[in-house]
Amino acid sequence: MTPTLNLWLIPVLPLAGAAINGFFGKKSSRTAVSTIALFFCGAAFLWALSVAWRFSSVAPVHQEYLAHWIRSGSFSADFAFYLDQLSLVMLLVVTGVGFLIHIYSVGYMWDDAGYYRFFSYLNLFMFFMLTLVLANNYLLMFIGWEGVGLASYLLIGFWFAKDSAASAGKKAFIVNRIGDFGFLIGLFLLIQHFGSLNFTQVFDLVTKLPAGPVTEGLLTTIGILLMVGACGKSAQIPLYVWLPDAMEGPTPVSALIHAATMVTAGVYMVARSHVIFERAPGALTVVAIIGTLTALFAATIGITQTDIKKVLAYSTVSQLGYMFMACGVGAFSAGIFHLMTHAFFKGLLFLAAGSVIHAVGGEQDMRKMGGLRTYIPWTFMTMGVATLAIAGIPPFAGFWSKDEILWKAYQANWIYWLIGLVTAFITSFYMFRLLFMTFFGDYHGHQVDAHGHARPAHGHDDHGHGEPHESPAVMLVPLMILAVLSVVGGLVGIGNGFEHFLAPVFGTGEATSAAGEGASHSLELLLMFVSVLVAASGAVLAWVLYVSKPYLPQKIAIALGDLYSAVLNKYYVDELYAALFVKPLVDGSTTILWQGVDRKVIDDSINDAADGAQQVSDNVRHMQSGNLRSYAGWIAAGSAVVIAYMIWLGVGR
Amino acid sequence: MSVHLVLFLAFGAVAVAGAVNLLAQTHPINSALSLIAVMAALAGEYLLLGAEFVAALQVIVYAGAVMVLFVFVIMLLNAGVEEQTTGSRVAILFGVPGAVLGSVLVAWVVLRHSGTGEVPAGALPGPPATIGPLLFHEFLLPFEITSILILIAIMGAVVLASKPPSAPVPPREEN
Amino acid sequence: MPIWLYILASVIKSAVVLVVLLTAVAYTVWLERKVVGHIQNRWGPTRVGPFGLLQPLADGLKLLVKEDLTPPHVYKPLYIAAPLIAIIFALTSIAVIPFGNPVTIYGYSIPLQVTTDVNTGLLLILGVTSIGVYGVALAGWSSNNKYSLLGGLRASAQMVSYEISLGLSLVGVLIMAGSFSLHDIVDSQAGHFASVTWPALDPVLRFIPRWNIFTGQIIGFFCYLTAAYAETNRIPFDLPEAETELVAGYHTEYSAMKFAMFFMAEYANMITVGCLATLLFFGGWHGPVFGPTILKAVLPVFWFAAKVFVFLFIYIWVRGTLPRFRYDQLMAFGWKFLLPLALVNVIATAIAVVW
Amino acid sequence: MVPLSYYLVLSGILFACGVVGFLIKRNIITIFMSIELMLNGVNLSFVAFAAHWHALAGQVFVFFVMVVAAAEATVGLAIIIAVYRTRETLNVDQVNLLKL
Repeated sequence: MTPTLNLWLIPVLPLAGAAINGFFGKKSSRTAVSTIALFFCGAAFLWALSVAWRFSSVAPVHQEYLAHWIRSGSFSADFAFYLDQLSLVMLLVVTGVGFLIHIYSVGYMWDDAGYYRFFSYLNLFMFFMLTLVLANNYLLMFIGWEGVGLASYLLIGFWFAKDSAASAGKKAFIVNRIGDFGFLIGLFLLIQHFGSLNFTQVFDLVTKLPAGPVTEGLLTTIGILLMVGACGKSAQIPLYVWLPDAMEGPTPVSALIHAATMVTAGVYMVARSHVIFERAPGALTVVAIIGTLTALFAATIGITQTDIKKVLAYSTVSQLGYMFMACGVGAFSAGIFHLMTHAFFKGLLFLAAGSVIHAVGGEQDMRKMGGLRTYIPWTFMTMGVATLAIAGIPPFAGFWSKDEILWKAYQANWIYWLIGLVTAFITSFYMFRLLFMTFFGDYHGHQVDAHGHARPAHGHDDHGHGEPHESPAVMLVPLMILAVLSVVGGLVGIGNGFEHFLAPVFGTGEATSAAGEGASHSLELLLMFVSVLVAASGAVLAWVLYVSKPYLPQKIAIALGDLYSAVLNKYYVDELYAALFVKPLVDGSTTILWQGVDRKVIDDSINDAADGAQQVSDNVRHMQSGNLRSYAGWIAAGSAVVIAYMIWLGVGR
Repeated sequence: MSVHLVLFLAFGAVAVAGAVNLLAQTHPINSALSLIAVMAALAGEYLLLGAEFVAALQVIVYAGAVMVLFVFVIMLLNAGVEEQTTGSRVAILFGVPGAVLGSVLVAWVVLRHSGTGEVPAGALPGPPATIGPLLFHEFLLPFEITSILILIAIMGAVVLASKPPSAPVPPREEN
Repeated sequence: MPIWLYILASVIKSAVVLVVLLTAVAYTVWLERKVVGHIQNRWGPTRVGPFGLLQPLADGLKLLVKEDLTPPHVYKPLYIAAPLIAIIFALTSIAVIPFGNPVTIYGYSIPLQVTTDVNTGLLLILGVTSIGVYGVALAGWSSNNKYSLLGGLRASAQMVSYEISLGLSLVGVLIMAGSFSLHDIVDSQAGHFASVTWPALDPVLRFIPRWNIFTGQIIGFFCYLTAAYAETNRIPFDLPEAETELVAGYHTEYSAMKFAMFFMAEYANMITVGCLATLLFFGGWHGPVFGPTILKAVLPVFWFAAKVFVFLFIYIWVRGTLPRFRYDQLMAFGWKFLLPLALVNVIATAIAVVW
Repeated sequence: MVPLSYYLVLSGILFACGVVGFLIKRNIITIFMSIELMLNGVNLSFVAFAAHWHALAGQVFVFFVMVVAAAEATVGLAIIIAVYRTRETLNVDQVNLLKL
């Protein structure tokens, strides 16, 4: 590591911003708050850029040691940073998108009471996320992991006055705990078997492990446990339930944390520990299956949702499923690639949705929108770009990454490919549905909706209703930048450029497939064509249903009946969990822990102890009679006892 | 049965008798006098042990000064026969048996080693000439500290005892 | 010397000393009456015998045969014990006082004092005198009479107060002698001055003995004398028995032989004080010794007696001259003047000796 | 020759007498005297040990004990006088206000 890159600056800068805003923001003006937040976040971004610039001149893996942290026996975990192509990509994505969303938030949150709080939390999130990305050992990574969980909890529950927001925050936290539990056990296993959590050391040891069922079993266990953690953080089946509710948070939060960065931490983690997974085919398979199922499952739910942010949330879940599928089939670089592009266009989508909500005054129900493209053209255009990107229409970013994944999936197993294809179709369908319902047709802003799906306004009532209005420039500029990125972001993938860039990290994981590539190049082109076709057909179907014949969806819904309602209610998963886990837990803790243990055992024992003490002292009090001779008597008796004891001890001998 | 032992027993008998009499008497003045007897007997014991200086001090300081102070206070307060109040059952029920038991135990332990240490008469002649250097060199600091203690005691006595105009209690601890 | 001989000698010595002491006491009383009488321009006792020399016998007889009445309100045991205590301790203190160098009879050296020379004789005397307080105090208390009580209180307070000055005034002498033994103290005063610097002065100097009074203990002597007067409840410090204030102080209720005991105790104490003063400050039995052996043997005792007589005379002289202090004056004098003076003396002597 | 233990036993007896006196006496002055008695018992053992171990320091300790006893007697008696002035009694059983 010849030239030091001062990586530590990158996480610390946002932390400083968070501290300043958190401690002094309450008094200072909004301008000051936003200046500070933007300055530190932007500084981090610029530093990340400079790091990226100088990175080529550095050894492929750059480690930076900051300070001792834990040194117990042979085990050691330090505050040290680890930079390679993978973390560099994450670094740029996080800081870049984060910075843009910071800018956006300035406009979006301007009227909010907890302005300084919001930015302090946001910077805090940046700090933890960057720590997570840059950590050179699992423990430090776990710190970041938990930290982003904390930040996301704080931000989901940002409007904690609202029950739904508070409970959503709690839900996210608890569900993540389940995942973190698995993650922790995985880490313990690592410590037990490798005596270290340092990436390089662990991976060296893993590669050195002798092949065989024992090694495979161990690594599979570890991998699956890590996978559980990833599922929690990246909202995969069965732990995805918190993400849709997380939409209770402000929209920039949804964009930054629950679309672009945090939820991808799981993917990053899996990719980071690819060495382990590559030696554990079982774990990989699990990852692939979970990813695939999640993608399809969430996509189907996304069809029926009418809340604009929910739709985006489910699409996020399904896109994350794509990434996991990629990792599952060993195409880590493809997964990361999609992660990057997805960060662009999904962030853009959320921001645009936020702009829409902002425009229509806090309304989130798409059925009360429509025809907005004339009111808010810029939002419409950027959102259109994003939609095309996610739908996988070339040459937009989504196309390249998704196609890459599908191609790899096909090489691994054609079932993955098929499901991925179906998911792609559904994706493009519901995305265009969203687009059409929102921007086409005519505006239903003030009419009462038929289904009575009234959703509470999100703390933006002070905007007042009336004619939808375009968002301020400070919100639009990030939209445009992201739109540009969504357009060109995928081009780095042409000719496996991105894959080669990441090659030092993932090694020759794809070499085999690269070998077979030349042979089946025509096949790849064919699949590419099919997927584009599918995406287009999805778009067309959406057009038919929601623009040309708007009465059809009702009919279909009625025709489908139970299935439709099941999908509409997200397959009753929440209710299922409530019945399976939540209710028993609540009842058990109420009856056994609260009434039983706490009341009967703890409280009673303490009260009895107190009463006993009082009674005892009531009696003992009379010993203090104030009579000199009584005291002397006690002293004499006590001294006699002491003397007897000492003699018994044998002092006399 | 050497002369030394005889004298020891004689003085010891006087001392114990005085001590018991101190407890038996109900009038403080008699108790005081019996205590003086005890002190005189102890002075005799000290002489037997060869500690002449200590014996003389015992007579001068204790018998001649401290006890005079006691008698003075008894006379001043005109203390009469003590009334037999039963203020403390504890002292009688636990204290006295405890004290007796403790002393008996100690005596038992000590007597089990009887005959180990023989103390000859005048074993350690403690003339002032030998005490002096010890007192003013080895134990100079404690000596000075006790002087300060005495000074404080004087002031304390004066402050405590001289509120209303009455017979002054002469601070009385030099010697 | 065999033990029986030792005991015999002790018995004889005690008898002699006792007789002499009591006689001296009796005639000190006579002397006092005579001298005070002459000071007050009277004759004093003249009737009984020539110059009333038999007066003490008459007094003793009278006190012996008088009815010994015990008031009903007294606390009897102590009322009886008090005079005994007084007289016993008064006589005891004489025991350690040497009257001269040991004389050798049939090769046996016999010290001229009741006990052998204990090397803490002075301490013993101090202790005994301090015990002597009880006689007065208990007498005052036990006679259950407010005058007596006041007398007893005064006596105890006064005596304990002046005891301090007394002890401190002796320290100077002790420093110079370097011993508690009265013998050593006396021996340390043997000889006479001799100037090395000015031989011319020697004829004068050699007539000045090396008594402590001349070797710088003049202040100590003054302190000792004053404190001793207070210790013996003599004028000007006879507060405990101030006839004019409290009828007769602690011995108001006493009569006959008990009273006589107090009386004798007082005078015995006077004699003891005189002896001590002689021993400590005036060279004891040292003096010009000459003539045949027998004279050589007797003269020291004579010198000793003479010096003691001088002190007794001074006692009486003072009594005839000075008025009585007030009680507060007594205390103030004792604590604020005499004690500091004695301390200064001690320090000065110590510095001088170390020099 | 007298065994050291005899002296110790004697001092122990005196001390015990002091303790018992403290316990059974009502007159505060007498109680105070019992304390002095205890001190004397301790002094005796000091001197005996000094003679036994041929260490004069024991006698010096006795000296200090005496000094402390004198000081304590002074202050204590002054306190007794003050108490008597206020409470008009010397009976410790009636001087028991210092309690809950």
